[in-house]
Amino acid sequence: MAKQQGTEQAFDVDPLAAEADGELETADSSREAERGEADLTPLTVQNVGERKAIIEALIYVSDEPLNAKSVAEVLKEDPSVVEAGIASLVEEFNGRASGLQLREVAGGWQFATRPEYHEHVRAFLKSRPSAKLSLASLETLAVIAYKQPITVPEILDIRGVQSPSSIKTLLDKKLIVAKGRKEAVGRPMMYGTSKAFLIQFGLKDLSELPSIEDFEDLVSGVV
Amino acid sequence: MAKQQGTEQAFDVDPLAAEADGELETADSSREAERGEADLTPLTVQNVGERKAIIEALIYVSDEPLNAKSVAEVLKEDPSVVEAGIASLVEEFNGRASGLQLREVAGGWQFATRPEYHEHVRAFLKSRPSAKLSLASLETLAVIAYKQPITVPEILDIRGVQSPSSIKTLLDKKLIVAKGRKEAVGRPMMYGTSKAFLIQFGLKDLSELPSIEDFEDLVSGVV
Amino acid sequence: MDEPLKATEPAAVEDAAPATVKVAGSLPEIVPDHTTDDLKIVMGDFEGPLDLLLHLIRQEQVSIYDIPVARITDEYLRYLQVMQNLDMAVAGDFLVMAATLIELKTKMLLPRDPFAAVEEEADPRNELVDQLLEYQKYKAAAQMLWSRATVERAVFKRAELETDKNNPEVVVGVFDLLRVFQEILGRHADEVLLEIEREEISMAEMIERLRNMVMSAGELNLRVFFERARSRSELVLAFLSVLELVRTTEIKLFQRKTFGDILARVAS
Repeated sequence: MAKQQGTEQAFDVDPLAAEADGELETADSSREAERGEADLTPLTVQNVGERKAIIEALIYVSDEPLNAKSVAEVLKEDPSVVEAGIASLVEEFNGRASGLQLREVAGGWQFATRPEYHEHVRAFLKSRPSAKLSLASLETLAVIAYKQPITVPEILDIRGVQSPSSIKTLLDKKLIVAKGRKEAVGRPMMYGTSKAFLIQFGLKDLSELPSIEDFEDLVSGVV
Repeated sequence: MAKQQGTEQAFDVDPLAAEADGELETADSSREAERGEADLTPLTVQNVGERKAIIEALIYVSDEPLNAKSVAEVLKEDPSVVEAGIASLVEEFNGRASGLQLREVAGGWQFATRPEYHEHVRAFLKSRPSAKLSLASLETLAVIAYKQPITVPEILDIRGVQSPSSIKTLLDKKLIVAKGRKEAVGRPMMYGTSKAFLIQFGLKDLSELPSIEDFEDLVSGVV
Repeated sequence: MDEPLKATEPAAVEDAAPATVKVAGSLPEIVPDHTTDDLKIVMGDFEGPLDLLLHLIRQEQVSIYDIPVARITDEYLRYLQVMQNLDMAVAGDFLVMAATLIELKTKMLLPRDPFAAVEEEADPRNELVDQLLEYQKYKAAAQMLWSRATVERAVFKRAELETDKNNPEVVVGVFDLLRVFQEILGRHADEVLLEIEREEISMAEMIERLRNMVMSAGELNLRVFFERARSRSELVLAFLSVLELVRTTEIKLFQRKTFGDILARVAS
């Protein structure tokens, strides 16, 4: 079994190697050897069904419409053979009464949802809870979480920025709430985190927020 | 996590927490409007085949493993009906000798390529196996997975080491998350595994982990 | 469990001559080289003292439930010695375990209390054995995780769709909040440092700086001098110091052309 020096010396997890000998590989030299070996033995396709399956997998992972030529290069096969595979796949896929189609676009093939279900797809995409936070909002949230209750000028001062727009965003997302007014000139509004904030971050109460000490315990070598 | 300031990169807050909560909604006006509209004209599903097709489309477009509950909400149907649809889809999909599988991971369903074609996919994507975890990190992760929620001193004690550096690594990789504080002297922070852990290790949920006692049998036979 | 067990003679070579030491990637083993009296040591790295201890127990082919403490302790110490000889930093973890083992060895040598009831006297090794058994389970579980991750790495998800861009899968936890907060504080810390530096420079020091710059350069472009000022107040000091040295006629100001840069040189 492979042994590694205590800290973060990482090893490459190579499923190829793992399947071959069922062991962890660590030594760089052995890994290099394997890679060389792999290059010597090109990936072959056993039969028509496997070729079709591989084409399907490649179209699925490709971020652009995939054409026969690209597949042929990977499989080291004749493009015409690959084209036949694609045709058979398209026939099978589009013959199903299913939510996905295999369509030709921009000279290549890609999976897409069928247009007749676009309303459901749209409704689904809209329904996903969007708790998106920009880095600016995250910064503001961090300041409020750790310094609450705090006024807007104080937040801007700590962050060293002028724009209070991210405070509005956080209010909209209900992650922060108004917490009364500060007894100071102009009686500015103070803000703190909400119950939704606690739920979102899986905290029972604010005392569960990690402290600088918690963080340092993890960073410093020895506890 | 990206740290560059001023970029428009956005951050999702913990999806697990978001799920538990149902939704944490933004008061985005356009979205409210759309939902209102949708409520007026509910999207109905005509038949079993259509339901299956819609589920397929939704699983495909979802960027995270999708569960029956989320689909049921969009279709305004009973989760059990949706579950039956998923089951039928899984049967159909995994019955094909194809490049794709429909699999359950982290409490939801997701399409993915079949592992047996990884060499071709990798060759196509020109990707190298990415994730690297040292054995020290994996040991720490194993302790946390089986003993969660667990504090740093407890983890170090089991591993017989004093450095918490691998815990920090796992936090950085989002494989573990803070899980509140222990009601003990000093109220130490407790840690547990994240949804990303389930996804990265291909687990439906934590109960899918083999029992730790199984390893006992395994090791005691050695000497 | 998964290492080939090397049948090695239990270290009869306590004070063996300096061994042929080879540090190899993964498999740690101490192999007696029968052609010479030397030991050929192939060193590996261990996750911690428990890992090393388990390895020794396996290598010596002894029972974990009945560890021959003296023998294993000697082996353990010898291993640490090799690590030290190799200039490897022997972590505190390993030294703590060494102390534990030596204490255990001592306890085992002590005669038993003849008056104590047999069952009352617990085996001093129990605690260590429990610890090893517990650790062993997680070590095996780590292997399981490793193979799971290996399989997972052979599975690929679809490429990013346009719709994903609205919902990037970046998870933010409480520690991210803390980290962001610390970064903000860090930005502040930098500013504060500058502030202190600013206040530390005095008029006299500024004059000295100007004097040195003019002397060493022979001819100094005042633009260069002013640009060294790191704050408004330093700039004021810089300006005043120029006026001061001109007043005391230490330097002379001149221009090469109308509206050109103002240069300073030592007044002769």
